[in-house]
Amino acid sequence: MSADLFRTERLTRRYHNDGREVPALTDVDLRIAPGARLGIVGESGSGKSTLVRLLAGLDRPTSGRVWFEGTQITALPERRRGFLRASVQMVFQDPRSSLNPRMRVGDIITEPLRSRLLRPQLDGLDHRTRLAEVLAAVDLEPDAADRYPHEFSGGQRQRIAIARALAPKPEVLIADEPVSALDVSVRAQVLNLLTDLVAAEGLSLIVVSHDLLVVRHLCDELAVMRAGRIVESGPTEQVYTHPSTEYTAALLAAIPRIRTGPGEPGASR
Amino acid sequence: MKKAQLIAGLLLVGVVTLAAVVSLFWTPFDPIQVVPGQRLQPPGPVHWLGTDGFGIDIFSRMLVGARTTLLVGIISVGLAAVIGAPLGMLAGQAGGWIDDVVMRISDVVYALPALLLAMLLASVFGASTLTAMVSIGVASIPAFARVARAGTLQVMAADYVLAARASGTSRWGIAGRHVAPNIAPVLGVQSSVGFAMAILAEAALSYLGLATPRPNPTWGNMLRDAQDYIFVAPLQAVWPGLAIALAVLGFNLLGDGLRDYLDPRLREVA
Amino acid sequence: MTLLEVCDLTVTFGRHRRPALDGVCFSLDAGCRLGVIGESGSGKTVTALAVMGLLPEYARVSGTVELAGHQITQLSESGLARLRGDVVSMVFQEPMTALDPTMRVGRQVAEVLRLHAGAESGPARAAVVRMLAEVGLSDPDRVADAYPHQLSGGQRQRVILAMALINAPDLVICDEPTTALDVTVQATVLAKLDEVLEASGAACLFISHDLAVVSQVCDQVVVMLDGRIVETGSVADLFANPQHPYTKGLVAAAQLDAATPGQRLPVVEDFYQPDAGAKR
Amino acid sequence: MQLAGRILKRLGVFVVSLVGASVLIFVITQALPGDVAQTLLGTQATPDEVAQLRAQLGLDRPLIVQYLDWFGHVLVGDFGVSHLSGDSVISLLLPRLAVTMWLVGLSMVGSLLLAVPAGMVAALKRRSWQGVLVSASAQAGMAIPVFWGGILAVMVFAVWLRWLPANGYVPLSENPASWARHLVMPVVTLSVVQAAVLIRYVRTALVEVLNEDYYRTARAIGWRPMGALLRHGLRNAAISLVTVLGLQVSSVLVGAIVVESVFNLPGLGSLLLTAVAQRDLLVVQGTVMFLVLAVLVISALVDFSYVLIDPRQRAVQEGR
Repeated sequence: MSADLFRTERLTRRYHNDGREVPALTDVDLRIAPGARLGIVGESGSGKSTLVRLLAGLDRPTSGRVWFEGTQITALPERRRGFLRASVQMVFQDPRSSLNPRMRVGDIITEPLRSRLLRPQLDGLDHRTRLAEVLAAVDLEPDAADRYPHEFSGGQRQRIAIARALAPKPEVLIADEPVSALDVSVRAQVLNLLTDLVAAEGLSLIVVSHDLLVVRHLCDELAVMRAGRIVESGPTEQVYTHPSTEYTAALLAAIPRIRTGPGEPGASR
Repeated sequence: MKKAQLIAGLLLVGVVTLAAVVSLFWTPFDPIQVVPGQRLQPPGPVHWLGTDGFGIDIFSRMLVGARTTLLVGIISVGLAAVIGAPLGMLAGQAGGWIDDVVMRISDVVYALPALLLAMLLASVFGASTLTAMVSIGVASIPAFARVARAGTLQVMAADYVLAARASGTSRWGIAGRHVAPNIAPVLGVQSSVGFAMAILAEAALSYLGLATPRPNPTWGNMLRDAQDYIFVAPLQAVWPGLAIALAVLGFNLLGDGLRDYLDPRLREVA
Repeated sequence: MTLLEVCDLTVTFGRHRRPALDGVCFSLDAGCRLGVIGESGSGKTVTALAVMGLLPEYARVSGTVELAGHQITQLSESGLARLRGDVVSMVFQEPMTALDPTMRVGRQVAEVLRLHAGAESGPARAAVVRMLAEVGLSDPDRVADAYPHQLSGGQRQRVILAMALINAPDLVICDEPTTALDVTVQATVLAKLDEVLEASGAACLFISHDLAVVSQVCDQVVVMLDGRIVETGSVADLFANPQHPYTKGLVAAAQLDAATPGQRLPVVEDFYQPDAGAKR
Repeated sequence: MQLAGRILKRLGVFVVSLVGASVLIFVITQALPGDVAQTLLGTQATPDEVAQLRAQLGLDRPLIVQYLDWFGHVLVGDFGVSHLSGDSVISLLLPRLAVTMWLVGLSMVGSLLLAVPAGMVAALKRRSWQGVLVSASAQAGMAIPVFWGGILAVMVFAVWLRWLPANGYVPLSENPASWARHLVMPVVTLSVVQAAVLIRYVRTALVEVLNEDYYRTARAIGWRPMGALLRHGLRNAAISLVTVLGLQVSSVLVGAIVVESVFNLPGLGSLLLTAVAQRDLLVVQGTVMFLVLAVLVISALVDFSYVLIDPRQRAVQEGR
């Protein structure tokens, strides 16, 4: 019906907490074009993670609808979501929690390939070949497959998580705070890896982050969220240099920058 | 230190198991036949631990008692694990009303301790090894269900389950690949600790005459008999109690040792 | 005048482990602010705990820590307790968990006064409310009567700041004080920290993985790597002109906004190769 | 408002548990294979006598009617009638209740008085010999069956030292000193064994507190370890301990029944054991129902004390 990759209509999600309703996402209308690199920025509680979980079909909205490549996925039962699962893959914030400590790295990465739901979409992808391919793609040694996650450093674990996401040859990669649990030096490596992969594999990319600079580096489009709503969106550089809302301007102003010149401590404020 | 616990636990459990196995083939004397001329012999070269008020060799009865102890433990813990663990996993993975129903049933059973269940069963059917096993087993179900549920909830909250779902892994795949392997260690620990509790419960029940009846020996009913002679032959009341305590200690130590040994994340830190 | 002098400080946890701190030396003058930069496992937090005398009892410590004339590593537990909260105080990373959830916030702040000055409850309350106002809490009376769970992260961090400052200590140690906060809240808390430190004249040991935050708060910086200090300097010099290859890499990798979006970011390995085999 | 909801929910759990437990008890005694009338009369009874008793007890009615009739009576405090003596269960219960209540109550208090300080030592000194000693003692105590503990106590204090009576009971109103002398051993035995179990929970809860940021904050403002633990640790540890105590109620009760048997105390335990021995099914059924009701009420009350300890349960929660 349209050429959109994702489209949402009045997407709303409320959680129940101790008998009280907590709105996490309210009336979000969003269009994402194929091949887009979209960054979603917001502070804690802005609803950014809720939004991408709804896009990935990992949660069901309270009301509103989501289309993926023209198919409405909101009402679809799990057994008919195979195409979505094969096409949309996620990378999470903390690789310590996103890798099962009791599975070998090889089994973790090939888990998507073993899913009965995905098999029809993957027409006979050979597990071992694909495992070798994706390990190479994220710069890990082939013998990593036989080891357990705790034998790897934080940056390497995030590479394993990225390899898992790549395994079923997805069209879309959704990364939820992919570098905020990592050290500064590792952060740059993982950002470089993501940039390279997105270009090499021709992926669409959706990045959720509290850090505007991370999103600016990875994405060409930007959506700023606050309290469950999108308050501003547009091309990254435009939003970054000429924010149209006060909130975005405040967000930008609050980013700490390295003070290299002389001056009193705190003078930059 | 932790490894020492594991080894000590294995040793104690091994000794009890050995005693039970040996008793199947050999005991120094007949553990049941009353010998009127041999009443209340002190420990010595013939009767290592002496004889009881019926003239029966106490060591022989201790060996056979180990068998009953293990049998009741295995059956009741097995029953509790086979029913409780899947229920707990179901509750944890399904959530919602299924969780509520399972946990309420578990609360109900929890309110009825093994002793009271055993009293009810014993007054209907008469006390036997079977009523003891059933009541201990049923009363232990909630513990397994709770442990399995808590573990399942923890696993289900982890991002790797979300990642698995995002990869199209089915409920069964998540249960089999993610939940089961991750809660297996806690269930192993619970089995060991539950075994210790079962031994204590069996001992209490047979002490009160609510489990295996005379003349078949159990450590609990031996203590009941020994109490009648406490002013004459106090040592009689020491051996079976010591056996119970060491068996319970063994299974508790084994459980604690397992807890640390089975967790790869803890091993990494150590 | 030197307030804090750390000399050849080495700390080891467990017999067979690499030292968490290995021959660390630095000094801090009264009223000055020293930033400690490093990545996870570099020994920043262990340094802070060593200065507080709060290292776990199984830690093996050698070297000296002299704070306002006291030998911290030699002091008894009660001697240390007298200094903590009075001469030296600390602001922690996690405002959500650093306050006792079962006690009203005002009483927790008052406790700091009472532990050291033996203040009466009436004047203590007034001092607490004044301090809460000073750290920028707009409704100090209400906040004093609130439980921690009734406050936001930023409010809690201000309460902790109030606890750290109410006895006018000589040294405030801040361990990643804003890492858990949103950027906009971080900016206001940092500004307030700057202001109250300025007003009280206290020195500050500021520990952070965030180079930008450190550069804004501190005058001097030390860079830590694997339990050692690799470079020391003034904020202006060190960030503009890093000398040690690791520092160069760190400064380059940290400046996301300096890179062109989509282009390759500089990584630490471009400048500095850690020993083979070490986990990075 | 939120608090009211919480209390209502807990009451709901209480009601559901009560109904569930009563069904379970009823099913075991009356619906399982085996005939109540046959059981009560024994194997010598003629089929006629059995049929007559069945009619008299109303056993020929549908099960659901029987259950509702029985549970309805339980709700108004009628726990049934002994078939053998004709006395109502409640009249058999009440005179013996005091003994069991003293035993349970004093042992609960005793075990807490032992376990809390011991648990504090075990937690604070967990890396030195004092803590290891406490933990090892607790481990050993947990392995000792309560009745064997009682027997050993009798051996030492009654047989060997002759300080205390080996068994029996004197009501408090008759002779307070003698009452106390008869209760010392049972109470101490039960307290020690229960404390061994509790120490582990106290230790675990306190070690958790020791790792909390607010404990570190307390140390950083100048509390010494013990002071910080007393001031900020106990209250927080109590939140998780309350749950444990609620669950411990039934285990103390079970322990009390066993201990009564060891020391020949005329409490509910001896009533139950006599009834079981005589196959007086209705007395067993009624007494067990009464005990389950008591356990459920006490656990619910213990649960409510959460609210007193944890301010987060009282006020409206923010965030999350």
